[in-house]
Amino acid sequence: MDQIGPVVVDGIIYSAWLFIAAVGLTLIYGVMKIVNVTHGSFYALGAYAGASAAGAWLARGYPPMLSYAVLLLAAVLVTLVFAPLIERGLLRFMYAKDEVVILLITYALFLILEDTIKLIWGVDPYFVAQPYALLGSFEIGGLRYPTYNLILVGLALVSGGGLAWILRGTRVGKLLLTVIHDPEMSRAMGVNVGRFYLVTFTFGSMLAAIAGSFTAPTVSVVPGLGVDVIVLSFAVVVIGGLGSVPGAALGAVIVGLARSVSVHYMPQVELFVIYSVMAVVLAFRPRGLFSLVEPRRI
Amino acid sequence: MSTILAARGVNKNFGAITAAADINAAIELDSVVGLIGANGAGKTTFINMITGYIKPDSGGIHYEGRDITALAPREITRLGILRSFQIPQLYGSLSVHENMLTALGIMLHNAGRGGFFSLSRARQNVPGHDAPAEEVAERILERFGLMEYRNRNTQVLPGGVRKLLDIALTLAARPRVLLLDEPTSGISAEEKFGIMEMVMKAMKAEGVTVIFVEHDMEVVSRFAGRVLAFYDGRIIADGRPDAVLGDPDVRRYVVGEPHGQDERAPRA
Amino acid sequence: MKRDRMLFLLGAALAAVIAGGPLLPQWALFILTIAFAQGLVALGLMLLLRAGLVSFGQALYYCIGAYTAGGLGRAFGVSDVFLQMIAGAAMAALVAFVLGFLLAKYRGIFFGLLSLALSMILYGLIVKSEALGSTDGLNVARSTLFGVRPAADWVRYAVAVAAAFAGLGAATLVHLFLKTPLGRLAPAIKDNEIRVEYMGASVRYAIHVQYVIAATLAGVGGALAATTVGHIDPEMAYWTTSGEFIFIAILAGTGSVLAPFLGALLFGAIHGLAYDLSPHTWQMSLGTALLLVIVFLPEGLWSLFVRRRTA
Amino acid sequence: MRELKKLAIGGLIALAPLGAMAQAPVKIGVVMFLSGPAASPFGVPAKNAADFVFDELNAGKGPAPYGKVGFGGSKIETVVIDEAGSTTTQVTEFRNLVQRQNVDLVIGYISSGNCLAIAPVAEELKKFTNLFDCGTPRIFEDASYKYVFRTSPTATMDSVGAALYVKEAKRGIKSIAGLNQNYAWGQDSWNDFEASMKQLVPGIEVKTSQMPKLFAGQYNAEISALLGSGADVVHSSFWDGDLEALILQGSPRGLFDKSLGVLTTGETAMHKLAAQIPDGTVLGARGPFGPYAPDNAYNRWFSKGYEARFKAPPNYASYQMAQAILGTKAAWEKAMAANGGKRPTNEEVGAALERLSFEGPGGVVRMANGKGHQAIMETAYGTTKLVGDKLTVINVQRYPAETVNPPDGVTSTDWIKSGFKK
Repeated sequence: MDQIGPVVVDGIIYSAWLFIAAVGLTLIYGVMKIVNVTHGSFYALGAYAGASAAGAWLARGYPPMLSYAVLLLAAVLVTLVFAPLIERGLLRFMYAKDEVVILLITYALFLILEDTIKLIWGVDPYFVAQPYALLGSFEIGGLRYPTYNLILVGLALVSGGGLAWILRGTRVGKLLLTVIHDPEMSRAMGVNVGRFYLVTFTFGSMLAAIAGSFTAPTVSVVPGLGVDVIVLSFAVVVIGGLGSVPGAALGAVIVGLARSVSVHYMPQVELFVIYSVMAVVLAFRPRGLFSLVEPRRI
Repeated sequence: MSTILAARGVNKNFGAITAAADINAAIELDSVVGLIGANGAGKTTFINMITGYIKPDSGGIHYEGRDITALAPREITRLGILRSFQIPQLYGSLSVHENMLTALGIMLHNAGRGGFFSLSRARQNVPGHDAPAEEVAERILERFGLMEYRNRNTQVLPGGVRKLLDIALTLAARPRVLLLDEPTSGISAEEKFGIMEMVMKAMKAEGVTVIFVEHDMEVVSRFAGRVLAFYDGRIIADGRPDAVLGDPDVRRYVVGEPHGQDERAPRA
Repeated sequence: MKRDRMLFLLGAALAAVIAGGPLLPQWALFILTIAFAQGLVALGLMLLLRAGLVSFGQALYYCIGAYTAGGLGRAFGVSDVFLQMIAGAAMAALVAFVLGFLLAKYRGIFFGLLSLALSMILYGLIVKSEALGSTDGLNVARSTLFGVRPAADWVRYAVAVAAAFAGLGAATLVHLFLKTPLGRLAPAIKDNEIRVEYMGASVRYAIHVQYVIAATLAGVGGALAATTVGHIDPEMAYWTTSGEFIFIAILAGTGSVLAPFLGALLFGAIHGLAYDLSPHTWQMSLGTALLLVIVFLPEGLWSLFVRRRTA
Repeated sequence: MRELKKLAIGGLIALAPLGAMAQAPVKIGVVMFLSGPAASPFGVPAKNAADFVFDELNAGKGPAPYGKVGFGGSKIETVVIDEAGSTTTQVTEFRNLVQRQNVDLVIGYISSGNCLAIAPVAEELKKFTNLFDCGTPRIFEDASYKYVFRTSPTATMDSVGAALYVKEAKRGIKSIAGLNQNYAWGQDSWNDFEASMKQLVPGIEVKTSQMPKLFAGQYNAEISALLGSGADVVHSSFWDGDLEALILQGSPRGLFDKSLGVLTTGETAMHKLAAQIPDGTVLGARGPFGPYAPDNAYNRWFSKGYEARFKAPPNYASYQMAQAILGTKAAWEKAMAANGGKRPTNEEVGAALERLSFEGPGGVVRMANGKGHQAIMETAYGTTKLVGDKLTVINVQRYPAETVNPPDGVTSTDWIKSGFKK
């Protein structure tokens, strides 16, 4: 039977999910040069907040169609609680330190947040199945897909396009680029670098949280949810080129399609297809696909 | 006098910018050659191509009759062609003395011998020198008047001293040809001559052929035996300093230029 | 002379384990042995750290060492601790030599992430191969020393002593290596690669060599862990395992070849305490401890000792 | 070498006091996942079961013959350890339990990997250890132990039972497909199920075997592949998070309408996802637990008490824990009876549990396999039916222990390949 349709659709849906989950990571790295492990925690936080909030919303019998807004709102709010706390409270004192040391710090934070989540929500799973089925479904290649998946695709396009527009089209974006290029110089020129970092970190983490909250209706939200997202997003972002938004998009599409092809045609390799892609790409493009060329140093 | 280093029909373009257009130059043994030219005229590119950091699009670099165009920087270095940098390339976390010892250690390493730093055991002589690392280090630092900074961390040194150390390090390798990329840039006018004096004296004593990039025409006419004037990737004048500096084109395109930081030249 | 003091310290540590071991309870001997195994990996990471490189995939060689040791036992009935460690080291070195050609080109985060990808591929391969027990892993035959099978009650002690020989022996060799021109190159490379190249040395070669050494140490550590724990599984190649090793290395600092082992001990202690005191929130305790160390001991554990000496 | 020996003897003397048993109460190390994905479906329900049963026993409120206070009159204390972390961590923690905390017995371990790793250590330390939940048959097939027991049946039973049930439930079945997690549990479950189906339905076709990464969470592609394969039966040994994700993503796409779904551990999700699990799905509980538990005094005591205290019905992990505790208690008290009322040694308890047969909330448990160290039980499967907002099971089939477990000394794979020879 012809599988091409499903293969592509599955690939795209997965790519969309990957992109939303990963793009915040590349943004934060691009601006702050932080490999942020707490990204996974924010994904989990978003999932828990989304699941519990939307769950409560629906339980009260409020209009189910608005549950999507609730998902979004929950992700935004939970990030606004935790992200500034982490950035202002701890990270900003650490920027002087080595890239790897900061990575370890975020790893420590990740461990702490794992248990924080457990203390807030307990270990029992949360569900909000309704939003997933609510929008009905469409058919491709004789297979049924819940329309909800298109929301993920839409979110991916919006967040990707939005970022591109902010970075290229707006004054803030241009300022941001100068910060990226040379924080010291920008500081000297009176740019409030600290605020840029705060906003970037919050915004990047928010994207992870949104990815989490919009994944919540399709999964059961359980402890350890965020762990795999970390490495997965790293893979995507590195394939695309750390710090590059279009790179993250390309990386997500490559990984997504690679996975769906392997699932449909050779399930046995699914387990390491992603890391193989990553290794191969790095082997030929040491700094990822959309890497900024290394500056001459003499 | 015999030619030690020669560029033959060298071309190099960076996109639209012509960094080198049919460069032909033969450098004689024991000569002191000054490179002048406006910013981005191709002086640093010339040096980078000789030391293998950049490969020419066409043409070749020849050292003692041997084509070294394809060699990697370290291989060229091992042949005795050393260079200094516009922005000094030092070991930032180490002291002046340790910088020198590290440089000498690399000589031992290249020669496949061990034991520098662990002075108690490093009695054997550094290749090319007739003494162990510690002694050679003292000597070189002495010669460049760097002893007073011996144990200072290189990051906290004044610019002139950093420049000197950057040049002094090359002596560890017993260079036969030394390329100095703007040795006096960012150094006050009164210091300039002192530093150049010191460097040239040392190099003369070592019998080193020197090529240096310089913006200050007084410095050039004072120290260079021969001057190559670059403009837009080409050599527009080549000869004795007074002749070249008298050349109308040079007066127009080179000397007329204000000094200062070279915008298009790459940075460390 | 600093060198002499370090060699003396290493000797003293070995003597301490041999003499003090019998007085320790078995669980302590076990923790000590594991600390030596993890310390060996961290020692290798320290080498790379000195050159400014961080491998997020050192678990690759830890796992290779472990499975080599385990396989040796299953295939040829070899359960001798030293033979297993030698085999583990050899296999790790071989793989590292090949991969080194690729990895020596990389720096910074990219070196780290490529090594991570490689170790995750090995993880996938093992999980896939049911002959190797997949994620359930395999049991490793009980350790023997020079053909002697120690009685159950002192096998821990015997292995601990073997571990001490391996760990401190390796530390001594590394300590001496750091004195060689090649060893001395590491900080220079971290500081300024350009200058190193323009003094005529090959940075890539230097990194390749140190990468192989680091992998070899990890291989020994893995073999040691396999025979000590008595069980091997692909988890040993998972990125979280590499994370623990980096933690230990940072904890220890690059100040001394003895530091990684102390770092591993401290890590074990923190880990154990976290489990005992707060079984429900041990991750939080562990993370908090990690944070405190990074913030208050930026130079690593060893800085404590140095400070005390100078003060 | 002699030097070494001398020191070692010194070591023995130094260690001697540690060997001494702590005085009553009975100190039991209890190990299960308290963090990570396995905490909510297995760890916490098991922990709750332990809390409930131990409290009841300490109060002497256990149903006969478990009425005696604690273990043989001495109260029970517990040391709880999280099973999360590497096997190295687990072995370290086990040694701490035994040699630092000096527990008298250990009951625990959900992950098969940890069970395999712990068994030899328990043997080395001569510590009675009851592996209460893990499924892999390898533990007693690859080796034999003196101090290690498992009072729960192996995973083989689940796959064979599922195959037998499917054959009856779906007459004229032609093809099967699988969706299992890519790690030992998933691989073993699928291999046993596939092999059993091939025995029961000669010439059956395997359409596809999907093996996504553990906790991948996103299964659209796999579900498409399964839908596309059009197999009559879809087998999955997914548990908890993944299982629930599969149900949430699969049901809306009609995965279980097209094919007969077989969820071998579905019971852990049946209460949480009552609305999402479509009717007619084959549901397993890894034994006669939960909805398949017999209506006996022990089950009434346990399930009612548990639900009253934790506001949720016990799942199979809870049953397995309760069963492990009761079995150990039975052995402990039998050993006491044998040695004249003295506090039994680990050896005596072990000897007493070997080939013992006792009854618990799951019915009769017989330590018949693995030289008397591995339990066998009957098992049961049924199909789901939503009644009101409660998910129930109908057409329940029960399979006697001998039908779904290999005879002692025969490995599961050989037994299945032999066509389930008695």
